[in-house]
Amino acid sequence: MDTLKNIPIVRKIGFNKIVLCLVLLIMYGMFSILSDSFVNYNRIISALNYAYFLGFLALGVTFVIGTGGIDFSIGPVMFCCAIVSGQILSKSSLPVWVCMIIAIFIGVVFGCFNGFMVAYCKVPPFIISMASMQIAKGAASVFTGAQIVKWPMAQDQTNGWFRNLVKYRLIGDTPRDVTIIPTGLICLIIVAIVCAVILNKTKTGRYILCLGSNKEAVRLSGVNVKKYEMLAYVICGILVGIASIFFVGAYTTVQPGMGDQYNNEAIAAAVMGGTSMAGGIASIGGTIIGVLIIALLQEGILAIGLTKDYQLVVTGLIVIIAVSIDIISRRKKN
Amino acid sequence: MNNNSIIKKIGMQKVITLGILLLLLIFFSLANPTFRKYTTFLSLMGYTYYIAFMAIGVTFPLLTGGVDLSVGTGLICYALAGGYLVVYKGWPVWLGLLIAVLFGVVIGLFNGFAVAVLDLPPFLATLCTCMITRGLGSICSNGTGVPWPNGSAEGAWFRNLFRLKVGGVSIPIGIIWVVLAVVIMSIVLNHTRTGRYVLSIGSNKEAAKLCGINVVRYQITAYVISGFFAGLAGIAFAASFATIQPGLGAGFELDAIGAAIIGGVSTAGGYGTVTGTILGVLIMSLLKTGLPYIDLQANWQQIIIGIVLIVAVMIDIIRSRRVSA
Amino acid sequence: MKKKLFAGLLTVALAVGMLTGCGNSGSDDKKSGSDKKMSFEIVSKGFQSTYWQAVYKGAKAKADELGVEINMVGPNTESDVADQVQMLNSAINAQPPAIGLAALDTDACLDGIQSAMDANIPIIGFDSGVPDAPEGAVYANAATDNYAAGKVAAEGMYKGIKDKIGNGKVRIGEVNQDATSESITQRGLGFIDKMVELLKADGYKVCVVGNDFYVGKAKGADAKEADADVIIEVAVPAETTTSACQQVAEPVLQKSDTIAIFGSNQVSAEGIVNANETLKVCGPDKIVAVGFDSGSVLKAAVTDQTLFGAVTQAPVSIGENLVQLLYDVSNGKDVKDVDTGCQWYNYQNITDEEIAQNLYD
Amino acid sequence: MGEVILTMKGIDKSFPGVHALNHVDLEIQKGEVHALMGENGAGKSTLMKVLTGIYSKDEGTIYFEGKEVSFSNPKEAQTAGIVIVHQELNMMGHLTVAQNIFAGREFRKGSFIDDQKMIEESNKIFKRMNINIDPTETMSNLTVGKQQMCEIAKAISHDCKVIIFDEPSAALTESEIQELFKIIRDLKKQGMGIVYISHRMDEIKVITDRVTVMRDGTYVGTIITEESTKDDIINMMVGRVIYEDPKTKSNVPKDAPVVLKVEHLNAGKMVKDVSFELHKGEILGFSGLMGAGRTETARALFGADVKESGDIFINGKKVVINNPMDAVKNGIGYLSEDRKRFGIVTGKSVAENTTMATLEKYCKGPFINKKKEKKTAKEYVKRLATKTPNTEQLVVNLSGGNQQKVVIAKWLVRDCDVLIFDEPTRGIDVGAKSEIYHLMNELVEEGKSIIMISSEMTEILRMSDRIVVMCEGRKTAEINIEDASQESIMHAATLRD
Repeated sequence: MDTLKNIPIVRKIGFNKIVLCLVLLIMYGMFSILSDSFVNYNRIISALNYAYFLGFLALGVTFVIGTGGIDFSIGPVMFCCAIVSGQILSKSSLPVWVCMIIAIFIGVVFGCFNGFMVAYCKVPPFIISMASMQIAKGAASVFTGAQIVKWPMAQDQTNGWFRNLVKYRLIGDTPRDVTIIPTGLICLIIVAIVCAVILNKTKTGRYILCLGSNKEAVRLSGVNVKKYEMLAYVICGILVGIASIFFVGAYTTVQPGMGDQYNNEAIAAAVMGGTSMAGGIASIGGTIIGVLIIALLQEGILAIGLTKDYQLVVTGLIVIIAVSIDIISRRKKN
Repeated sequence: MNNNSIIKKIGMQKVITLGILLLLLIFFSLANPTFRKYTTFLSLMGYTYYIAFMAIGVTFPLLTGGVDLSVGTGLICYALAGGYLVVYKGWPVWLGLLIAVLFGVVIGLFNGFAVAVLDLPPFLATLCTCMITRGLGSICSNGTGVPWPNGSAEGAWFRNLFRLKVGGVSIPIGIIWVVLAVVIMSIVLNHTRTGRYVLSIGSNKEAAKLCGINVVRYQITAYVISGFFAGLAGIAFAASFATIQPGLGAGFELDAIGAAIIGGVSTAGGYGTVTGTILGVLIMSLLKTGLPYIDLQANWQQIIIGIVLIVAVMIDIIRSRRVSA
Repeated sequence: MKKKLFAGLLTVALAVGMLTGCGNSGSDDKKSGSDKKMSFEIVSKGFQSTYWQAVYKGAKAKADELGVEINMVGPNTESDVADQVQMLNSAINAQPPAIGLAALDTDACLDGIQSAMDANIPIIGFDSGVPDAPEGAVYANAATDNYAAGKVAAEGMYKGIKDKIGNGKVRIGEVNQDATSESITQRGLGFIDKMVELLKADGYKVCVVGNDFYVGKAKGADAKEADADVIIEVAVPAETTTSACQQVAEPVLQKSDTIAIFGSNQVSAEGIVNANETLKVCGPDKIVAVGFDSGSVLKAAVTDQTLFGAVTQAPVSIGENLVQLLYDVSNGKDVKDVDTGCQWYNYQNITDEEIAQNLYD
Repeated sequence: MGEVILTMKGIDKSFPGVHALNHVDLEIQKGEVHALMGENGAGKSTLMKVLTGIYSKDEGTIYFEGKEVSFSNPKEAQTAGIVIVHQELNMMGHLTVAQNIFAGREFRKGSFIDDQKMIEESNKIFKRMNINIDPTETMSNLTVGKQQMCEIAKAISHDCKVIIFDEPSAALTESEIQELFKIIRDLKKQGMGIVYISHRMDEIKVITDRVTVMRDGTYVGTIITEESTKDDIINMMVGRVIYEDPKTKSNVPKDAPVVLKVEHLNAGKMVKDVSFELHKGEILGFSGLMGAGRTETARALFGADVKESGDIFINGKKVVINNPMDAVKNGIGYLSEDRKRFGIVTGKSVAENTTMATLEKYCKGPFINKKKEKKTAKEYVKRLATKTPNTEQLVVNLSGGNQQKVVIAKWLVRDCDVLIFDEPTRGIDVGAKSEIYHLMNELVEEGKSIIMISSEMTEILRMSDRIVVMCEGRKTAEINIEDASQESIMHAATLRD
């Protein structure tokens, strides 16, 4: 095992990530055996549908966890972004791209608020995100009068184009011969690469991870830690805003008062991928693999005729086991 | 300065909380005359019971410097499991109640094991059990809602545990259980080794270990207490609202944790009281019942509760900053 | 140490395998039995109320009779639109001969419906069906006309409150679980519109207050709140739960001018019954409460006259008709919509066989 | 002397990659104070942790009162009568003094804790120790010294036969140390065996009867204190002779320009009206006892803590320093006393730590030029002779001295004109120590100026050009090195109002 670990490529990618990929493959194999209809291009498309918005959420929360913080408000905030901007879209004649920017802007507002309260007012991140979760839910609901909000369909002449961000329907020889191209995956990968670059190659990312590891030492190095801590939440806010666009791109409608469960899944994906809850260690690649595992799990569990409940149980168990193994192996090392 | 010492003894945070509580009461009573009715008080109590049990329980993990996010989905899960056995399998009600509490204890043990033995961050471990119990609840009941016996049905007696009908008047005797729980857990916290060690662990875990305190055991105990009370909360919830639907409960834990924090439990652990927690609970449930009476649409409640939470924490932070300066 | 890591992760994989494996054999014996059996996918709105269990019971019985398999899934709560979309997609990917669908939100399901059309899988709507579905996607519906069902409730209630109106301002409450799902909003609006119509016919001035959505959509209620004879107050909770419904029902029930209240589905009606447990304001000569659907709580409440009456759909018949339609459509037969109807029931006729067969626990 | 109460024979303990204890022997008699000495990392603490059951031993035997024993946790050791007073304070700040003293073995009435009895017992112990502490006071409200006394009270309250003091004096004022010695002598009279771990040679001479010296996890030897000199012990500890000659003359010209001037600095209780000047090319030593306010002065000056008033001039120009960012901008660097908490970012690499304060220099736009960063890191690893396999090594895996070098490199890269070295050699072995001294001398020759806070008198006398002495938050003396002596500094350090 140790020799395997020392192969340059394995070292470069990280052993843990390779194991996670293996788990992903094993799961795929297992579901293929358990369900006759699982090996199917459309299954992948529909699993990916779920992976897009979850992916952006998880990427966002990865930055926050990197600082040693936590954000429990991402799910409801994502819904709030989608609801408010969707309402504006349907009530005004603004083009859809403006509303997409508004969605991201609302995400940034919440990110700024959370970040400001955590970095400057020193409120524990857990509590402030609890509060902003309530506020996001309530605000979205008040804004629309507790109404469901619908984004335009793909057929919509003027505004439907934004759905091509999520998936592009390539029509072949006959109108029924449709191939779906997962454009959302491309977007997710591009954003993930950008995130990876920010986290690993820029000053911002460096300081975010360093302050997650030892905030006081970074502060005494003359670094504006408050700014960078807040920045992590703002980045998270941007990604939550983007997530909201991909959510409505896949599911069209959003209801106020919802979104809690996506917090848990996004955090679970990030942690599964090797991001440490204590801060300082974060992996974008790992987060993406974690998201894919959850997405595959949810599609697979549906495919074998079970309810989402099983997915929740299994996801919870996987995270507990993955993190325990990580902790035990690190304890052995020291 | 006799006055000051009394305040000091009770704790400033509690005095403030009590003040806010009274202000809210006066405000709602003035704003809407129907709020002053006895029946409103009864329904206020209905919301208080389950939040109170949850919050009393979750105080203990919070005091160890941890947290238990699984109480909300947990209580629904336990009530579903117990109710399913009673309603669909014909088990006697008392056994169903027992199962609900036992289930809570088992999940509490699991949490404690994950936190104390596996050394997982409490956030993460209980986040996972939050997901797991949410799933398990539905699985236990095959995805159906469970209507606990009520009205004149056989087994509906258990609802009298919380609301006894004498003649035409309902008496909220659930208060007795809540008060009893507060008194017992206050004694446990302040006058027994369990409570002392829970506080010690929250204050300085390493030091506690070096004093020869079995840290693992008492950490697990804290989570078991939390699970046990989540089980009781499940029963209280079933008694107040009869029908339990799967998929609920996410977000309930925030009411409980928020109540504890408003009541002065330190999020870092080591400091807090059960009586403070119960004051926080009353504020939470008062907001929940009171706000609809002043003709606020339900969605405003969430915003207001969010703001109240922020204000409570800010007061705490400013206060502790002043103390340390 | 890395060995352990690897071993551990394998354990996870195994755990997954076992859980899913066991679950599979436990839930539906899809794998066992002959593979030649036809297997239909049914996507419902959830299982949380016993109503859906009754639908399932009907469907299952019919499926056994026809010798086909059904796999019925539904999201955890009736608000999880995204979950339902995933379930629909998954159902389509299983490539069944036909799919039954009760859409929480048609727009959200459109993509799925489109892919079903692309894959030539016919869809049969049930419960509230798939309103406004694209042409040619939904072959038939086994559905309740919810707007009409709301009207039935209004007519039933009006009988009980007719005498109480006219002496000063009175209030009629309505608790709707949400303002978003098609079936609830249709029922709610059907009730309001019919009630307004009845009241106006008797010469009263009516106004609708409360939730903006229902206020905006209600027809004909043109009076101002100040000079209306009858106020219809619509309450919508923050969550689709009994406790949240109870929370918003209480203030309405406590208002001194309230004479009647309507809960437009099982959850909200149970919320009203629960609220009444403490308040004790509903019943003969008190507030006229009307529910919807059944279940043990509502049945008991109707029997002891806490509820003046309720409207029941025919869930068992919905289930049966659904499977019949699925079976027919996949055998190439022409299918037509089936209106499964709804009935008014109260303490007098609750035991009638015609009614009782549609009531469930 | 007295009869032997505790014998440890051939104790062996390995951690992954480290042979922490290599067949170590130790023998304690009744009624003696036995010093355990050795450099940091020599294995003293590990040995004591093996003794008290915190670590399990790989080999060897322990005899206590003639019987072979083996403790699997501290509680078992306590019950048997072996108690340790830890170096780091192990208190539960939210609990009261009495609750802390009896933590883990509360008196009970039935299943309830008998707090009243605990308070009474605590009072009895304090009376015996002849100190005045209120047992109902919350622990975190006490001064560090009093907290230490509570720790000792806790040890005494166990009906113990062997007490281990692990660097007890580190946090105490002079008078508190005297009190401690009184207590120790008292315990000695009662026939207890006392193990005393300390680095302070003066104390060893005063209080102990015998000295056992360890080096690199091995047993070097045991000598009788009275019959040996300081140099003997040092030689045993380091295995080579090191002469630490005090500096006799400052090399700083009298007219050297003032680079930093602090006037009337006030910050909390620990910094009261402190003023001083720092000249170019000078090492300004800050001496005083623990808790004299030196670190607090440095932190306030650096902007790490809030200051109430005071002016700071850099090169004659008044500057505003409200936070570390301002300080760094003005060319001040701060090397904290607590390296682990305030110095290094443990989970990050040597290169990342090296460029922590200067990252913008290594950035093209928002991107970090890792090649350039690595080059600089390598350069400083070479210059400071930091022992690390490569610049990607995580700092947490380096030894204390090398960690300190990484922190110094961070400020050297920043090219600060004024460097504050707060206990730069604490927890660092002798070899690395002299390297750091050498480096400091090199820096002042280059024209940098250094403020050096140190609790070690020899260090102050060896390195400083001028010495500021503080006591209880005030500056009590400013002494030129030519006039400085241990006595004069000590006098100023205990000059209270």
